[in-house]
Amino acid sequence: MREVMVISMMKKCAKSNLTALLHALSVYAPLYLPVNGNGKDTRAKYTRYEDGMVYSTDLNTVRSAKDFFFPQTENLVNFKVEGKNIEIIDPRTEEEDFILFGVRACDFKSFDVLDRVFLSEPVDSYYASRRAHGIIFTMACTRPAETCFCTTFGINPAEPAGDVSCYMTEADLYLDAKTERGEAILAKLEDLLTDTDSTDIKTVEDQKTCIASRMEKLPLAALSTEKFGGDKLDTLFDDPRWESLSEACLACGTCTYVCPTCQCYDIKDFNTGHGVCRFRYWDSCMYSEFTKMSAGQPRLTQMQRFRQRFMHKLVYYPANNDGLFSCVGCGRCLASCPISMNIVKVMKTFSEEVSDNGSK
Amino acid sequence: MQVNENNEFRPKIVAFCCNWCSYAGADLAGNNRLAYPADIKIIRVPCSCRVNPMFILRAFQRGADGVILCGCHPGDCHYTSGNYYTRRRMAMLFSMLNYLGIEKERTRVEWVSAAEGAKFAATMQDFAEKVKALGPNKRLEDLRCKQ
Amino acid sequence: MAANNRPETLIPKLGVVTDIRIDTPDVKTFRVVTPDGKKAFDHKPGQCAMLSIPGVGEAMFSITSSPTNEEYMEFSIKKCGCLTDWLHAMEVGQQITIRGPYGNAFPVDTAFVGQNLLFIAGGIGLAPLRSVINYVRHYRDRYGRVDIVYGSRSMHDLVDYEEIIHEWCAEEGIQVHLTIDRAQDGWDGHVGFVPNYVTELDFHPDCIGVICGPPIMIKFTLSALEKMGFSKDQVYTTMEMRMKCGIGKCGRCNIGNKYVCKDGPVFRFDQLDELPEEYD
Amino acid sequence: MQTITRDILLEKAASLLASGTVNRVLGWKKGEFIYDVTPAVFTNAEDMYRHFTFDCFCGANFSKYLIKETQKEGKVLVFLKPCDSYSFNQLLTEHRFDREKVYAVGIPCDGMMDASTVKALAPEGLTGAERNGDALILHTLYDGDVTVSYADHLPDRCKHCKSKKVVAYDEMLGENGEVTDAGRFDEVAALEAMTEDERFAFWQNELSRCIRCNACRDVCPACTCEKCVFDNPGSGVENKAISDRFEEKLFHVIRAFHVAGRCTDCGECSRVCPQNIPLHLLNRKFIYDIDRNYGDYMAGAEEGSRAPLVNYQIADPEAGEVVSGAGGDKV
Repeated sequence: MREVMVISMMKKCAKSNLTALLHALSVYAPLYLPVNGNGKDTRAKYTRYEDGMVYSTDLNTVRSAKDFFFPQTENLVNFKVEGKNIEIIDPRTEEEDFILFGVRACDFKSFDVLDRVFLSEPVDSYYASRRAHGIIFTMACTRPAETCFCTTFGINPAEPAGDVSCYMTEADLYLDAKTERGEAILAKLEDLLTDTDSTDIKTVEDQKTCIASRMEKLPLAALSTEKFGGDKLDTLFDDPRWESLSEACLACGTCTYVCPTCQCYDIKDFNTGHGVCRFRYWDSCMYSEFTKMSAGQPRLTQMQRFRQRFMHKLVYYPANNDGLFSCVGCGRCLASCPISMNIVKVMKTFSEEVSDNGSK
Repeated sequence: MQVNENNEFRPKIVAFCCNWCSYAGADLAGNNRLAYPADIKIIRVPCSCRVNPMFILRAFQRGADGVILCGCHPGDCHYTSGNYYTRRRMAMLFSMLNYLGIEKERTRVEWVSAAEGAKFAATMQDFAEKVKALGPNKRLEDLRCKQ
Repeated sequence: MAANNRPETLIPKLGVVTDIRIDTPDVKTFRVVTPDGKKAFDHKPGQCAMLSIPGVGEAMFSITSSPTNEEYMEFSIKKCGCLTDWLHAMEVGQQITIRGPYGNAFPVDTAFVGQNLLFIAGGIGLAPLRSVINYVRHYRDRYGRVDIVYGSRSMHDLVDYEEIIHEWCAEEGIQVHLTIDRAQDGWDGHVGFVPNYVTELDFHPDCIGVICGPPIMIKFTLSALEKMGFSKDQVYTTMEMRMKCGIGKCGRCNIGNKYVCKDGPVFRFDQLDELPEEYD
Repeated sequence: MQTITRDILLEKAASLLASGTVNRVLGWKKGEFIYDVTPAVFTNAEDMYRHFTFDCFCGANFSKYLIKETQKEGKVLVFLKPCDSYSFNQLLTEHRFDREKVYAVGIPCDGMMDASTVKALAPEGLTGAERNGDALILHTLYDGDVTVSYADHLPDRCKHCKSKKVVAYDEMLGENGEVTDAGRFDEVAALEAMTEDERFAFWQNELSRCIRCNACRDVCPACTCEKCVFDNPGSGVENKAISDRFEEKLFHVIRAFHVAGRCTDCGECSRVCPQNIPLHLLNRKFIYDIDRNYGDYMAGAEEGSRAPLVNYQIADPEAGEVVSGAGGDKV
């Protein structure tokens, strides 16, 4: 979306100053960052920063960062109905800048995937407005998990991009502005930042090298997209293996809802008793009612619905978007599917030659 | 919730009344000119057993501050046993709501016969006062329904 | 107000229903204008619009009036669900909301120009074709011979019967072939299903075919045409899918790499062949 | 006690397939990692030798799959852990599948790990795990091998196991256990002892994480309605989205109520919740309340028993007088 600057002017902040830095950022604009939960679920989730909160170094949040640009529920328009007359009210208020801190490379790439949907003509102005006001601080992944496979989709977790790319080491946080807006915000934090020297640059470069070697050793490092892409419709659509892959699918929407790139939604009216609000909310192609209409139901089986989700990510989307896949390898669906069926298993299955008497 | 001229909180209360006993009891209260709070909205149901948990929750969601369910006395159900089921169901539901942190006094089951006009009025009076003392229901309302 | 000045396509405009015509026992045609009496927006033949009643729902309908009508838009709507029930219960003067136009259109200014045209419709399937037919009538000299085959369950289920009889049939260079499924008192026209009638009429494949109707009718009509020598790239249809946003984003009408609301609803049969076989 | 291993189950399945007793086997298929096993239907022994797995990560309850499986031709073999057998009985009570089309093999269980529990022990890079008695050895990417106590780190449903007794089977492998009831209401009682405000804060924090993915409903062996009210556009509650403050609570309260008296406390809802919401605490509350007020009842313990919420006694306590354990309430 924004021009990427070529020259980098990396800054550094001692980790002992991290709290002060977060505070300063939160003064500049509302700040959202991963914070560990305090209930039964202690995993990280994006939380609006308040003083006293601690940045979570968890690899990734349970829910993806797409929430900030494409929230789960959103009021589109309100109506007042009186007799035969209708009044149409746009409920939106002026959007303000906000900061997203600690976005991983995979999630950042997911914004690009979403942009191609929501910012293509006709532009979705709800999304566009939030996108224009979001300032993104990304964070390099020093300890990628076994479920990570972002490199399969050409994402480099050591170069997470955004407005400012961050690198955390034992002692310091390095901030590398990647856009003019990133530069501007770092300039406002001058008091807390120091310039970097060649030793610092080496430290960061070493971290990048370390990340690269760690990525290579991950169990899913060899996962390939070779068998997929916009031109693979004929080879994949009628493959009998969809049946066995989808046989245990519960038809819940977990994979869709934790996915940073799933963007299907539904629109519904809610009668509040004093008006009608028309809202949109995440929907899932895994649900049986997704395509149901008064004239009939085109996708009758869970196999068809299951196939739609993966075909969309691996074939249909790339066909429309210069080969870009609609998956960023964040691994959330691997960790959360109730029956542990996921895109990796689908990709691996189709990457195997047909074996096992042709059906398994 | 509503507020009157004096800025005083007036609870909105939904009363599900069985057609055969409690609704007739409410009728009798009216005929006898027994006063009970005007904020009580009666919904007539064929049997107290008709009320499923969704009704109760929807009432709260749409802004009720208290929900009371009235039926025939145990043993007097027009359909023999409907209110016995009601008794178990509502006991369980209300206990669950309390478990979620909803004040016990916001929910009640009361048996009111067709002859008990006075009991109906007194029950409603008492219930309304208890709910009023608790203040508006904020824990179960749907924010979209706020005026 | 909107945070920016860009018009938001998901926010509809107001429309007023100024006329309701009862076409058949379950089809009514609604005339819609803006509150100040104008046409809500311009459209091309084959395009659709989202109509809604706040609190009931929103759905996609094809615009049945021709773009050459500059005063109002018409929608022929069959009663078959929650929203359409509500629309059928409306009275004149009711406000509704409208947004659009959505989708592509029939290539009336490109591929159709100078060609003979064969329109084949079944039941409410006439609705999207009526817009094209009237457009073609308006610019009559741009096109060659026009044949219209239209069939329905009974004579009472023929949509736009008055217009067909009094205007289309009366126009030179237009051949109208009507049929109904079963014989009926008062009907002296053809009796039989549309695909069979098309076979009987035995059209020469020197024209462009446009089919719209129930899936089963489309299927058999297409194979009837193919037997007569039509190739798939000279036959068009218009598709129906569940749609919510109308702008190719909500994912509902996605089939293959196409979105019916944006890339359709008008497809040539050879284009449909390139899509996964999910829908008949 | 005989330890049930993959080989024992494989051998059993192979012989039943070979003898023609069954033509399919409902089993666990190994995944990419140690914890991501998927329920699968096997039709031949060869496939099973390649893909079938059985270890301490095979927690999925198969009973609900029987509804779909018994609609097919032939008999299916299913392995039932104690938990699963209660659901099995409950589904039979509700006439959800044909018993004749199932060959049930009971297997003892001493608690199953699940993905989110084991991942929490090694959040960054868990490449493998082995169990050796009570020692669970986790192989991690960055911290080497980590050894923890298996029993201490089991998910809640297994830590507070209701029963180790398989209550329905055609054949039992290994030794059957006994009903245990290891303090499974302790946590409910702890919540009950809080004040209303504290309880509200607790549930607000937990339930507000809900993303309405419906996984809890879709996995639940008691949720077998042909069409769920939450999928019915005419119900007024068809809403796959969270919306403001109450919608997700309404969903969970109604769902828990709908399965009250029929819930076998298998804990699948909490296992599958992507947001780690302790949903079993809602179900256990109902079970606890039913036990205290209407007499002990365990859904699925025996086939054909009448669920307490479709039953009554004349002497039942009034709604205002039930024992609900609300000790911490305002006086």
